[in-house]
Amino acid sequence: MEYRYFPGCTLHEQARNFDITARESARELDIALVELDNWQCCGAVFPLATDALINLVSPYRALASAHAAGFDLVTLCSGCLNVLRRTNRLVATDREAREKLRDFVEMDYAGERRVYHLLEVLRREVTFETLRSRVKRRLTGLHVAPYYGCLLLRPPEEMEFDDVEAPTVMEDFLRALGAEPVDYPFRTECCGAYVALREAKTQAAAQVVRSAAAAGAELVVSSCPACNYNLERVHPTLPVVYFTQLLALALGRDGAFAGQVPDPTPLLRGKSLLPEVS
Amino acid sequence: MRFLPATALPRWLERLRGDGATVWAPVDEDGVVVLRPWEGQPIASRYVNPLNSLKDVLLPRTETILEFEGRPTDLAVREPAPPQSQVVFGTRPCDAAAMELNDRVFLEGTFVDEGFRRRRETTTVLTVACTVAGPHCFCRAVGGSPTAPRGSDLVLHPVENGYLPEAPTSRGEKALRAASDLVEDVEHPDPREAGRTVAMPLAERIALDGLAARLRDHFEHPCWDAISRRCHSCGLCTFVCPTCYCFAVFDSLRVTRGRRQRGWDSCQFKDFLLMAGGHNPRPTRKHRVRQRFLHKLCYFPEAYGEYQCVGCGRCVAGCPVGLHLPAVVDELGEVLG
Amino acid sequence: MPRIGVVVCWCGHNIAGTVDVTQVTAAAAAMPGVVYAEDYKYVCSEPGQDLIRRAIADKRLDAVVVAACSPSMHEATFRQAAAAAGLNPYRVEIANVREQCSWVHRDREEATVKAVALVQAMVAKARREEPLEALRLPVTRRALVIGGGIAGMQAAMDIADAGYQVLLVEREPNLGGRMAQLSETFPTLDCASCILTPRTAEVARHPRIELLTYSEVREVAGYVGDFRVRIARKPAYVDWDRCIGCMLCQEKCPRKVPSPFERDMGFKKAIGVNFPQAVPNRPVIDREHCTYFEKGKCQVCVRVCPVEAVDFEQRETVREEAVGAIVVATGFDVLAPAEFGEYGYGRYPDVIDSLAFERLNSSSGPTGGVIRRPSDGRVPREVVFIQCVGSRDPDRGRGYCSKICCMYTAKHAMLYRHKVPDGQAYVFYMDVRAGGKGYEEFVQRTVEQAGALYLRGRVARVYPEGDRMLVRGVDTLSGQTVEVAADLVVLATAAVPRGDARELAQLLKVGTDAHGFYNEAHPKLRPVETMTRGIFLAGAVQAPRDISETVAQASGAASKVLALFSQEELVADPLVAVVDETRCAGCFLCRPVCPYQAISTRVAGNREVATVNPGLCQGCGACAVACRSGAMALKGFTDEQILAEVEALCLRTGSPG
Amino acid sequence: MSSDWQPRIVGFACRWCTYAGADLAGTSRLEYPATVRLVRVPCSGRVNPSFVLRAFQRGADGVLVAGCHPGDCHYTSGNLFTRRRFSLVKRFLEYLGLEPERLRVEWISAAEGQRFAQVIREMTDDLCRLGPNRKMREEP
Amino acid sequence: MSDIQARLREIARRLLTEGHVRVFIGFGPGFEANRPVPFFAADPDAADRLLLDEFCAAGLARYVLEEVREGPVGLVARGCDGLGLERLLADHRVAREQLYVVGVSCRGVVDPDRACAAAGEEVRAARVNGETVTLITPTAERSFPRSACLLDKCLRCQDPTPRIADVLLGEAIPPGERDLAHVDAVERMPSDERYRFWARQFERCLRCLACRQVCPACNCVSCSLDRPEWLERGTGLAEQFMFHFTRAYHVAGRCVACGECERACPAGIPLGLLNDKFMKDLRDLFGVAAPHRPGDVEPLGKFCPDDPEGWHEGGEGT
Repeated sequence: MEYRYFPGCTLHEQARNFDITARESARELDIALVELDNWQCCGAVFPLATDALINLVSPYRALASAHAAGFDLVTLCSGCLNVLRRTNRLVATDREAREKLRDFVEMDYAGERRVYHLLEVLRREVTFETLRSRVKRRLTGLHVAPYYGCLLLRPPEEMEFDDVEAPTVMEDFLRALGAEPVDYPFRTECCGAYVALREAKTQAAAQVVRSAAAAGAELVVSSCPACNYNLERVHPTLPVVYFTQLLALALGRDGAFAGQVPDPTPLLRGKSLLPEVS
Repeated sequence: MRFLPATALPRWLERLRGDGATVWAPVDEDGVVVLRPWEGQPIASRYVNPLNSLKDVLLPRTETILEFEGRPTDLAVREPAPPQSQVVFGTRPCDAAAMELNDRVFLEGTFVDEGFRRRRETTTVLTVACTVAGPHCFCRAVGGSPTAPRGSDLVLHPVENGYLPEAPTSRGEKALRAASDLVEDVEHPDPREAGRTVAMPLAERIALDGLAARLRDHFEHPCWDAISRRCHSCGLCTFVCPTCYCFAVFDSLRVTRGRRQRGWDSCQFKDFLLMAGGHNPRPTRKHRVRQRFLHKLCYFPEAYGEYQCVGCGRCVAGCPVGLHLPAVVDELGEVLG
Repeated sequence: MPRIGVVVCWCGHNIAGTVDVTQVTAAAAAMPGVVYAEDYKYVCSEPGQDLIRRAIADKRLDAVVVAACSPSMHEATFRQAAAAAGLNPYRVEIANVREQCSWVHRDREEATVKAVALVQAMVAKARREEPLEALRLPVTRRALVIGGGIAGMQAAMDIADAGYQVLLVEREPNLGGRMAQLSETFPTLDCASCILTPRTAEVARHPRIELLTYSEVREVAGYVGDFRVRIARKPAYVDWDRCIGCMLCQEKCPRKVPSPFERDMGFKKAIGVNFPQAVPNRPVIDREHCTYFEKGKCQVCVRVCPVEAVDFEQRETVREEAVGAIVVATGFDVLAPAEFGEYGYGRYPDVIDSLAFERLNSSSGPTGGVIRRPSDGRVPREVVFIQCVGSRDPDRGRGYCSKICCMYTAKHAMLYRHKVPDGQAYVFYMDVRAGGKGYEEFVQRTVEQAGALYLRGRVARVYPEGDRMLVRGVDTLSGQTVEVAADLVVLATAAVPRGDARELAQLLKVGTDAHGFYNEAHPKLRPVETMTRGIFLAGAVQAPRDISETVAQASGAASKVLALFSQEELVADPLVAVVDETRCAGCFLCRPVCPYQAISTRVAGNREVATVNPGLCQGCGACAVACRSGAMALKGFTDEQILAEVEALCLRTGSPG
Repeated sequence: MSSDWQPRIVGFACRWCTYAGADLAGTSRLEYPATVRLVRVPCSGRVNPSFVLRAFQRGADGVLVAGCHPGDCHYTSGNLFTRRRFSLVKRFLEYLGLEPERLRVEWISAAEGQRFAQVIREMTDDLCRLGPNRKMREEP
Repeated sequence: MSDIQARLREIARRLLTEGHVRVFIGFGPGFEANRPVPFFAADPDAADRLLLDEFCAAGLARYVLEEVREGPVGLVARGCDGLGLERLLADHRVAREQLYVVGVSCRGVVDPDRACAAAGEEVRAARVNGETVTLITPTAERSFPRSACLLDKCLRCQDPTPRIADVLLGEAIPPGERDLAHVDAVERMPSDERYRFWARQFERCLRCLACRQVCPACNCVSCSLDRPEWLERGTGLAEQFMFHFTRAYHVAGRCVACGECERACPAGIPLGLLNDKFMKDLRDLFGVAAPHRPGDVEPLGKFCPDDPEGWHEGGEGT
């Protein structure tokens, strides 16, 4: 199983730990994640304007170069997945857009490639049964609230990631690691995204975290740097981590939790889930 | 030796057309050389033989026999106007020979075919001899030759930028007189000699002698099954063949008037012999294919003393599945020994 | 050559005013095959028709062409006149020289030339016609009604009352259908079982209705007047003839099973009936939940049954019946809202659908008519009704409006207020559709008297908060997002076709729409018929509809059946397609274009060839064009006839002589 | 074109809709050129494309194929097959060299008497401009 | 081709010996070099005369119609034959179990006349490899572009490998979409010039019916054009148009573009240009693949509620 890996900007900056734990886990599960050469920012938001093809030049180039290399694409951040997958679909279905992008980027591509999220690779290729057998340290007793947010699921007819109202992939993932997923109604509500960042309006994020806490969650896990940032700031004690950090931890690797606020390490040490510092 | 320069050809044909004759000449239509009534188009020269032969001129694909109008009780019947005189330039010796075979059928014997006779007597055949044989030619195997004068009124032997006309008949002589001022006198070895040395590989491989007799008592021989098995029952071989002359008579009715017409028919069509009531004496390909080749190689020789084939090679080139006279003669040779 | 007579009508001056009828008659006389040509002032009149009859007799005519008004006016008249004189009616053709000639053209010379051409065309067609006999199809004066709900029962009653035999097939062990599950009915709030059960008894007792409950239609062959239907009777494992209906077996049976009739909120026994007043009042054993069939033990019912009616060896029996007409009244189902994760149906017990709320209301329901929450049985202080769950939602549900939910939700709010006087009902709606008689007034009463709070807006999410359900929605009229803490949430889910509606439609060769509702022959003019002659529709099988419309439609369907049975024998138009088997290659390019599936396979000698069922074929002719070899001919409109018409119409020298 | 020459139009009209529409034009006493002559067929689905070529062969200058509007077909799908068949055949006849105006395919319901008359007027004007049809036609 | 030819013979021999098939259809040596002819091996020894080289031009699909009468038939099938068989199966003229199909991927068949013209001398053998064709003549071995050597139908072929083979010799080559640009060229002509073009072609037509008899889509038991009311026997221009219009319309949506009609026509009429026009419009209007992959129902045997009305966008040169 080899893929071209599209990390996305934040995974080289603020979300370094998301990137590192993902690579470690992939290596552990012998999934070859070869970083795409000279990729650029995916644009973070799929433009809704009709003639905004210029914004899709970067995702188009990423897809075309993965195609040139002959491999499908894998990405982690839900924002990147949303942009890449919707660009891929547009190129496959809209002849005019395809030709304009091809002429501009001068690379041939017509939507032949697939764009996967690492969770989808785990579900389809690795399968959660195999993942369960590869876990070295089971995260027993850890109550985790899976948080999907918007961009993984919506718009459903384009993303086709999971059931848009009642997704299960993160729950299955957590169970495979031995953790106990917490069911709370706000796992698919929006975290406030850029509105929260710009105008510090945090009620949306607060509602999510409050609902998770009320449902007994000790930890929130998500797959989007923007969501993590928003969710971390609205609750004093409930830590928010990336799903790959738990995955690395469960596979016996370092969870790269250093420097997070609120800090998940006391909770994990309390449940003797952290590797003993020799 | 008389010599007609190539450049004089159009003027000569224009004169022949001038005194009321329809002049046919080979023209290149989308890559296919076809005999067409000539009105000055460029005349093709690089061809083996045209798609349609003299048969198309003397026994047209569709010919009106008579016209009628009115009610069944008082019917006005008109014969069509007698055909104009015709001059056909560009046929090959094999097509000219073919017409003589057809003359035996349509003009000798108890019944003379009026339509054919009228056309035959008013048609002048200006044959262009062959300097090189086509890949499928085998006229020599059936008694013909690239320069044979048989059936032609005039044989034009092509030489360096011109022709050496030879006039076996008075009609040919008369036609040549129309170009008397264009004809020059020139020294040249007898062009017919060249005809004997033209390479014709196919002809060597066809052994026809004695075949007619041997075929008479092999009507039920199983080889006919194998031979006919690849035939698709289309009518291509019969329609391109200059000696196949079968035709059907049919009426074209338009409520109160109509025409009785005659047109080509093919013994290879499934319903060629379908009779009223549904009986068909030749229902399968075996019957039909055997009939065609026995007619050419056995019945016609018995009736007229020579094979009904002039070796023009059109069936060899045309048949989509390679079921043609040389192949059948070859397979019969192997089987009948 | 057939002897043809041409009669040119003056139609007073309507035709003669613009068309020179004498010249047309003269031209007709000169046409090949015409042995008699006459013109007359009013051919459709009695003396006019006499003229035709005399001409047929005197001139021994084989065909008649009448140049007059449009065939839609008097084709039938002239054909009957000819038939009276012994001429085959289908050898009479009409040249339309009035509506399509004299009335629409001014120039006399042009109109006359066109009239001659039109006559020429009809003469050409007449010369190529052969006599056609109207098809006489036998009529089995017995009707099959599929579905024992209110629609099926009404149709069965109407047909039986008219004196004909009816076979009523119902899949459930008892009659009643969807209506049996309802508590009260809008707008009169009279109790459903009070008006339903007497009707079921009437049907069960009716001398001319044969009741086949717990049975399903497995196969339908044949055509109008002569359908061959195979009906399977599922094993009830109880011999209903011996059983006296004492229901001891149901009482003593130890096995409690969630009852689909009660929307899984109530329980039934492994043996028994769906509800107390069920007709026929006979129990069946639910094989999947009977301990004997699972482990081979128990047999309590066998021991308690006073008449030894329990018979575990019973097998499915299939019988073949001949019927002349079929009424489909299989009703509808409600959408399983599990596809709508946002409402939490199936995850939170206090989120139920409207049908379940009906059962809560029903005195024979699981809570004896007291509205209780499924989670803890408490009487709910606040109930939220959510409308259009799956309806008017083309993306994830159905695009259409289910028509009855606005009314039954208003009813539910009204009933809730009667049973819980201090309770508060909220209704999230988009538009209230109350178009029936007294419907709007009913809804107004619900708002004014029952105090139901109608919030115009959609619900985004329903989720638990403590022991209550928080309903997050929006009130578009005030523009605010609204959050209602409710004890019970009721979803008004979309009305959808039965799960197996498509299979039955294929059996019956009846078309369905994109959702699976059956297609009526014409939405406005033939709402109770289908494209397949002899098969009729009643009730919600055709589209969501309430009880009063259903009953009206059931009587409509019954009247169609009675019209069919009133004829001596079915006269079918002979203008149907026929296959020339000597030319048919068996390629069946014709079959997919037939809207009536009238083309099937027949073995002729060692070959499979096409054959046309004259009962099903309606003579559209699509197959005659799809057939490349010309083996398929449409009688009355054969290729030869139409080509002759075209040729006659193109003749430039239309002049006679 | 000599002023008194009139084009000859052969029309194939489905009896349920277009033929009834033509009758309506009659009962409403509308006026249209006497150039069209209708062949009554049960459904536009009965019109074999080769009928159209036969009309041109025998000297028609224009052909009209008309039936019910899609969705209104008395036999539900007849006109839907007509739509596919004549979508192809119209383009094919033009591909063989026929002028586009010579073949028209229209949906004319039983209530559209006006439209029927209008279509005939338009066709007649077009064909008067084009003149008699020489193509694919047998000698007179 | 030689090792594939050997394996073909071995399969044919086994099928005939074990009685799986009554006859194995393939190619055998013709009277003239480089013109193999369809060959019917009826016994195991005859299997050794089976031949498969770059000159096997004829289509074999039509033969099964006649041959299956006495029993199961084996045959070698290239892409075009495979499509022909699919056509006969879709038209219920033969049953799949009556056929044993030995599939071969074909890279193109050489036209002997074109090859001789290109090489300038007699051609002994040929090898088709990718974009070039190597012609082996008595004096040399030179390679030429495909367009100079191959049959027209092979130059436009998009289906080298049959899809219904029981066994496939050599690896499969995926099918492609046909390029129908040659139809645009005719469409662009003004209508009068287009009419003269077609009148000239049809004037040459002998009505020998070869195009009908070799076509797998024209598999009727009796042809409607044999009936006088549809088509008279005369060869006037009106009848010629009626014949070619009706034949092209009857195969519209059913033609599998095997190209046999064009190859068989003695008068060199570009029949492909007629069939491809229908194919182009079926593709543009109704999304039917070009060439048509026979399914259970032909494109003209079905409809979509929102089918476009193709007669509007008609008009000059579209």
